[in-house]
Amino acid sequence: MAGLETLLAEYLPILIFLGVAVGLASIMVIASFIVARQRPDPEKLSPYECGFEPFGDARRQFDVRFYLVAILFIIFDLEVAFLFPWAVSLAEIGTFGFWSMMIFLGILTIGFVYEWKKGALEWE
Amino acid sequence: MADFWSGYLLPFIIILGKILLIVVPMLLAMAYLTLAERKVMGWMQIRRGPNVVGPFGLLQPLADGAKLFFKETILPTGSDKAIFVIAPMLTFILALIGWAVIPFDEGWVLADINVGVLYLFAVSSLGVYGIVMAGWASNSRYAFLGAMRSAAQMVSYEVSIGFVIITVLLCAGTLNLSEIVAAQSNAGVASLLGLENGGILGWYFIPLFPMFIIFFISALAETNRHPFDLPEAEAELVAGYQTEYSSMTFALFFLGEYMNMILMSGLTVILFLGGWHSPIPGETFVPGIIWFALKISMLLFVFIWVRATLPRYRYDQLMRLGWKVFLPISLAAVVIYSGILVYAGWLPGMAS
Amino acid sequence: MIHDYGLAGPEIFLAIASMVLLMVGVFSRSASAVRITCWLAVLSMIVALVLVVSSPQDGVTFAGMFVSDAFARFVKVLILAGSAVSIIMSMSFIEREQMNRFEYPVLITIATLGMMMMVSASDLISLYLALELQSLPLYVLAAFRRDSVRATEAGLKYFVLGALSSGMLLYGCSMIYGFTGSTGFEGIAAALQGSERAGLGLIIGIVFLSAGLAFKVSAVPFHMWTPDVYEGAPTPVTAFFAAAPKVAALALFMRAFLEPFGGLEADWRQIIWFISVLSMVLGAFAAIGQTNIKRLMAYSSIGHVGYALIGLAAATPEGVRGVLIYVAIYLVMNLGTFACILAMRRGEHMVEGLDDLKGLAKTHPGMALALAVFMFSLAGIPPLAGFFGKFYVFMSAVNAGLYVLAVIGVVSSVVGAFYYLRIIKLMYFDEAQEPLSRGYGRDLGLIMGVSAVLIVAFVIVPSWLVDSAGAAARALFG
Amino acid sequence: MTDFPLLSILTFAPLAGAVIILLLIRGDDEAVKRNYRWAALWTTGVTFALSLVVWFLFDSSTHEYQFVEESDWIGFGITYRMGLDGISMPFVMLTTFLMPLCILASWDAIQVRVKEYMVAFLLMETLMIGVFCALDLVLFYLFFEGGLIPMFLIIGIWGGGRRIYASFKFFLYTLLGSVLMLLAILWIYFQADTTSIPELIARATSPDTAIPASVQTWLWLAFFASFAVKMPMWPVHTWLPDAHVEAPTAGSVILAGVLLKLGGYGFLRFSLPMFPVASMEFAPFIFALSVVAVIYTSLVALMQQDMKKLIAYSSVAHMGFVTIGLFTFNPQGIEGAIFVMLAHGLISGALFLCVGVIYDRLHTREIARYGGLADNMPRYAFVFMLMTMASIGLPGTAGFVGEFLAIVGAFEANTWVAVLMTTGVILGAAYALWLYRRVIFGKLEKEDLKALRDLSPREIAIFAPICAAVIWMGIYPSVFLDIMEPSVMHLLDNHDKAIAAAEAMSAADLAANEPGLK
Amino acid sequence: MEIGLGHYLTVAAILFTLGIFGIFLNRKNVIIILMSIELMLLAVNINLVAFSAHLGDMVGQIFAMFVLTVAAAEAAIGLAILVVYFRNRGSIAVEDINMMKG
Repeated sequence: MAGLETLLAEYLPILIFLGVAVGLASIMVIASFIVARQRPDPEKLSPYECGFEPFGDARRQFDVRFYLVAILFIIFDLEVAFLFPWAVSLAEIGTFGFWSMMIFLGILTIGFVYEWKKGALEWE
Repeated sequence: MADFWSGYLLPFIIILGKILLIVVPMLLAMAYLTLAERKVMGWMQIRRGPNVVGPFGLLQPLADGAKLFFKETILPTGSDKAIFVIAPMLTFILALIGWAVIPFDEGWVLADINVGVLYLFAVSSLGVYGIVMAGWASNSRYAFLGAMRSAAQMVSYEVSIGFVIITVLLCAGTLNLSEIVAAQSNAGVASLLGLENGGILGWYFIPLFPMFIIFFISALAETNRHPFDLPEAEAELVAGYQTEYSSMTFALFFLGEYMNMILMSGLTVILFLGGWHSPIPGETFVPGIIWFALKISMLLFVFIWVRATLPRYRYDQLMRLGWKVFLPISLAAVVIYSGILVYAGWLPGMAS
Repeated sequence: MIHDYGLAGPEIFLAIASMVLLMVGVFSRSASAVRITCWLAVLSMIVALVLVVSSPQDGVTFAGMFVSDAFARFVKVLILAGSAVSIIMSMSFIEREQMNRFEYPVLITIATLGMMMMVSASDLISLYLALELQSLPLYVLAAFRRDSVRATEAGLKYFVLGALSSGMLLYGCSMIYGFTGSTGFEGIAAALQGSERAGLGLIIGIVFLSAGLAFKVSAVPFHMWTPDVYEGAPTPVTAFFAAAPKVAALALFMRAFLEPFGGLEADWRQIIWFISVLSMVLGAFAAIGQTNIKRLMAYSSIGHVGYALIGLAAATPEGVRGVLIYVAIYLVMNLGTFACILAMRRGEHMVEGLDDLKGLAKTHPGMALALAVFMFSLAGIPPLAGFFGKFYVFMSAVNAGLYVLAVIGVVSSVVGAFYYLRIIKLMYFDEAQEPLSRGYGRDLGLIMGVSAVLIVAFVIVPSWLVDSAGAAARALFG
Repeated sequence: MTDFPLLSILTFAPLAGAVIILLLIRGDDEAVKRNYRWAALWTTGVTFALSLVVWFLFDSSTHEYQFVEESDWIGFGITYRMGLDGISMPFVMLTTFLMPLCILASWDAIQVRVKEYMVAFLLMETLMIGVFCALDLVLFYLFFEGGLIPMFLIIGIWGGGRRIYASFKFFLYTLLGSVLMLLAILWIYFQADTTSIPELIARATSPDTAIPASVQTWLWLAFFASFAVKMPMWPVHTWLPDAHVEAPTAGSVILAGVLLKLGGYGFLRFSLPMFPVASMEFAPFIFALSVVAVIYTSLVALMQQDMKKLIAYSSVAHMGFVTIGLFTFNPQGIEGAIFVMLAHGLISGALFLCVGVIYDRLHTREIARYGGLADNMPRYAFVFMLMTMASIGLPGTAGFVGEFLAIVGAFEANTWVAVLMTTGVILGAAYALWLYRRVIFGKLEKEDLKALRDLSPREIAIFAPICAAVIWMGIYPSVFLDIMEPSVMHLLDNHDKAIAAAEAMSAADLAANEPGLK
Repeated sequence: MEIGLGHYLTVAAILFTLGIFGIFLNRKNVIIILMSIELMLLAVNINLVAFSAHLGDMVGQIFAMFVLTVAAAEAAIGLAILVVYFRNRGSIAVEDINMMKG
């Protein structure tokens, strides 16, 4: 597993950076929380409702199109994930690789056209 | 003991030092970006902008920061407290750690990993979590809807960004950001002219101009900036997912947003504008980092300029632009560019 | 590297056809778009069938991931025929029951494509991808009736358990890959060359692989989804589930065990033996108390999978031949039975209670006769075709020395006969309180009739099926 | 041996009739129903005529299979093979003889779903003839099991009050028995690579090809499971009274007349010649079961209130004679057993028809409801008497010959068995005469009985041939015995050879296993 | 401490077991089941990648890529079905999925 070890070593700075960032963010929040005066009261803590009394849980059903967008994003993002290695190694895989990916993209495009025609991309 | 010192502690301290070298200037830059924004917009709208605190208002950012710092942190009733606090921290952290792989000059990079592009792509995708978590945890209608919208918007443009990056990768043939920048010394027009150090002629924004435009516009949308700042549209959704935030938690969102702006600008510079390379062919006198900073500043200026001039998009227009315009165009571009590169034999590393 | 993609011609054709269908459906503005896509789907399956039959060419392509041999072709013919008939059967139903969306035939076509890939998969990767290509449309089909709680619940259950089984299968695949160093069936077989017993890691892999596959074929103890999904899903979808996917999954099961692990049968035979016995027994006993005919058919299918697995437990060419004959006959019986179930209507509504069949012999003599033929055949009574299915698997079991398995099999088939007889009893011995509505489409009538004739007439010329199944089976043992 | 597929035509003629009825005649009114009946009657009549042709062409001087047909079927050594010998020939005749009578007997009794009824009966006939003609194990099994389907429907649709229970019991009992036989058949197939019955029988006689004795035991038991249920032997006989009682009259006739014989035929065709060693070993076991059957079921028959049930139990008792006769391994016993089967086929069939006659008129089978029928139904009383006497085994009737031969055979094999059998005969006389007395004699007191009409011409047409046959068989049995003689002798011959071979084999085993003795 | 193949396999096995237990012991929410399934697939991917590195063979990593892709498609479909179900039933609690029994 030596290969894996050195590979991970490259990411060490990122890990430390992450630690620094987390520390920084926490310090900022906690310090402010300690330093600033905290005087909560129920009115202050109630959710903002343009002056109305808040009623019920705000996490209700939402438009299914948000969900559709999320799904579409997953699909296309994955496609992009496939494209990354393809793009950098296209020189080695040549026309065969090119056409393989074109078929893949073609299938995806058909799916995309389907979505488009079904109105999944329409808002309002 | 010596082993421990030279094997573990010393490298650790060195890395820590490097990180501070990045973080501190970055926070400063960010702070003055807010000031710059207000100033520039003031000039554009023929007013003065902040000019009271310190000379020319130079201390204004500090005053703003201090104000936010000493404000009360409000945790709304019915909210999911832990997530409510974690959300802005996440946004801030993600905006910060993206810098770990950005090359400021040749060799000036904290972690020169070979999949830098992928790393940045992943980090910017994660940004959605912060927003969704904030909207969810607030337990407020405005925050929730704002978060949904903003998340949808971000992911929509994320896809086009992905495709645009692919076209750059096709030209560069690597996922390492330093190598992408290095490749731009003699790519594109420069390589046609046979220049070894082609300056501006070697940058990718010339051959990939449409992609460059799409990338920049998508970057605006990705960072929820004008004219795509729908999620925060005051008239419609109060302040979007930030509605319930105050004090430092709000500040972290704020910091994150501006940091993201800088990060996206940096990425644009790296991918399209030749990173640390000088625009003048053959020029090597000015240090790369200066060029890099200049280019970023220029892009940030455009960010602000756009904010000052353009009207806001409607949400449906925004989504349509992302899915029905940018996505098909960038997808087609991937096909066309890769086809040209393959059949013309211009791929990097291709024996031609 | 030689790429002889012609070997995958039928699959490629079907893939293109499914995409064309999708486009036709989504761009079509005419009111009969659904009917048109349905018929186009049937047509493309027939073309694919012709392609399968007309290119009897053996070989491996896609870097060893795809194999075309007599076994694959035999099963593909069954799958394509089963899917095409399923679509024809469902057309009038989906128009009547608010399922009139052109995605229906498209999803079936894609699932069929997945099944064909499954049959030809000769690598763990292609196995997994094909399996998912088949499963994902099936999940959607189960929940195709969006406004029905039961259908969506069926879809949800099917999905959750199906995904679980995929996970287990994958875990098995990863272990097998790790301990043999290859994902290709040939590579695995080569790695295991000469070893009599498998190591622990490999055993774990095989166990998980078999668990995942057992899920897909709905064998006990991984059968829990079957009754609920069969009951909840719209009836034509259930008909489809019961036909082609089962055939494909069983074929995959056989190839995945016999090709790479042919030499280790001592290790996995126990597993199959166990699964088979449990399926037969549970299928026989659990069906007795059912009141819903779709649910009953689910338990029936569990039992039948148990019988089919006997042939796999034998791990001989005779065993595989037995399974192939079994699934071929089972396919016809099932399609016929579901054609009858689809014809059960009272007024405007579908009914699916067993009691609704009461007195059917008086009101619908033709349908009752056909259903009686299917039931006797499912029970395995000679001279109907169902008997021959059992005959050949039991033959292989006896030949392989699996006497206990064979005895348990025949005894549970007697128990199973009881509930098939119950249906005949309801139709013929009982009086109808409220008869079913008369009349069903000519398509359903035709399917019932043709299936019944096939089942009855099989005894006259069984050898063509037996011979081709035998040839197909030998392909697995190369 | 000709190329003309006479047996196939004979076998599938009723099926053709059934298909014609199913497809060509439609409708439900009276005229159409009459058409169904006539079509069925014609079909069975033609079949009977065909069987007569077969009988005349049959060469009774040889034990060889005749009219043999062979053609490819499933492959792998399983072929479509038909043929007749002296043992199966009489059974085919019995079947074709009884069928037209059954159709006639159902003429008025069946008013609902006439079409299905006739189709079921014709299907049944095909399957029964097929069983007797099949010379291939798989083919045999096919016909053997296939018979379950029409019989299940006949009992279930047109049966009496508890028909559903009876039909299920009948079906599942018999199925359970036969599936074990199926496994045995498969085992044989793999050992011998053929399922040809003549071939297998021939192999049993040679030590090289015979099935080892230890395996024979298992195979014999598997076949026994099937035949014993079908026969039925005590204690697995319980389905029979239910099935008989609930079946429509003609169904009972077929059950008692032909289906029960399948078990005996199976023993004769498979158990004895193919597993001779096991058969020898199990003979005492069979004797024990049969003796219990004879005595116990006779006693049970004495207790019955229901006429059909009484006759049903008597059938079980008679089948006890058959099994004893079969396992005596001497010509008298075996020929007697066959003769009992044939005679019982006619007699019990006729008795069920007798019950049917009065059941059709009064719709009850309770013995106590009747009495004194001799007064207003003299012709009926005569027929009933003849059949009762034949059932008891009165000399001059068919019943006597078979039972006598069987007892003689049993004496040769085991005196005690024969003695106990004789007890059974006495008990049989008791219940049969008692039944007759209570139904026919006595005073005609009940009002509704007085209104009963005597036999109609149709009913006379049914009974006349049976009466004639019963008397013919009783007076001149050699016609039938001659037919079966060569085949039975051949069977016994083979049996002796096989036993000798087995002894040689076990001796060789012994020698091989104990080399130290040398 | 050297981290070897066995450790990776152990981690994967633990995750996989957690996933299975998550599915069967969870009585609250279907979403948790979906997450458990993802956890199982994650375990598989760890296995595949660890084996791939151990064997020096790229196939395992390619397999992992495919698994990722299919997992996404699976999740998409699963969530879609869940959404449809929620609209009909108004609940995604596990104990409410009980229309059919037997």
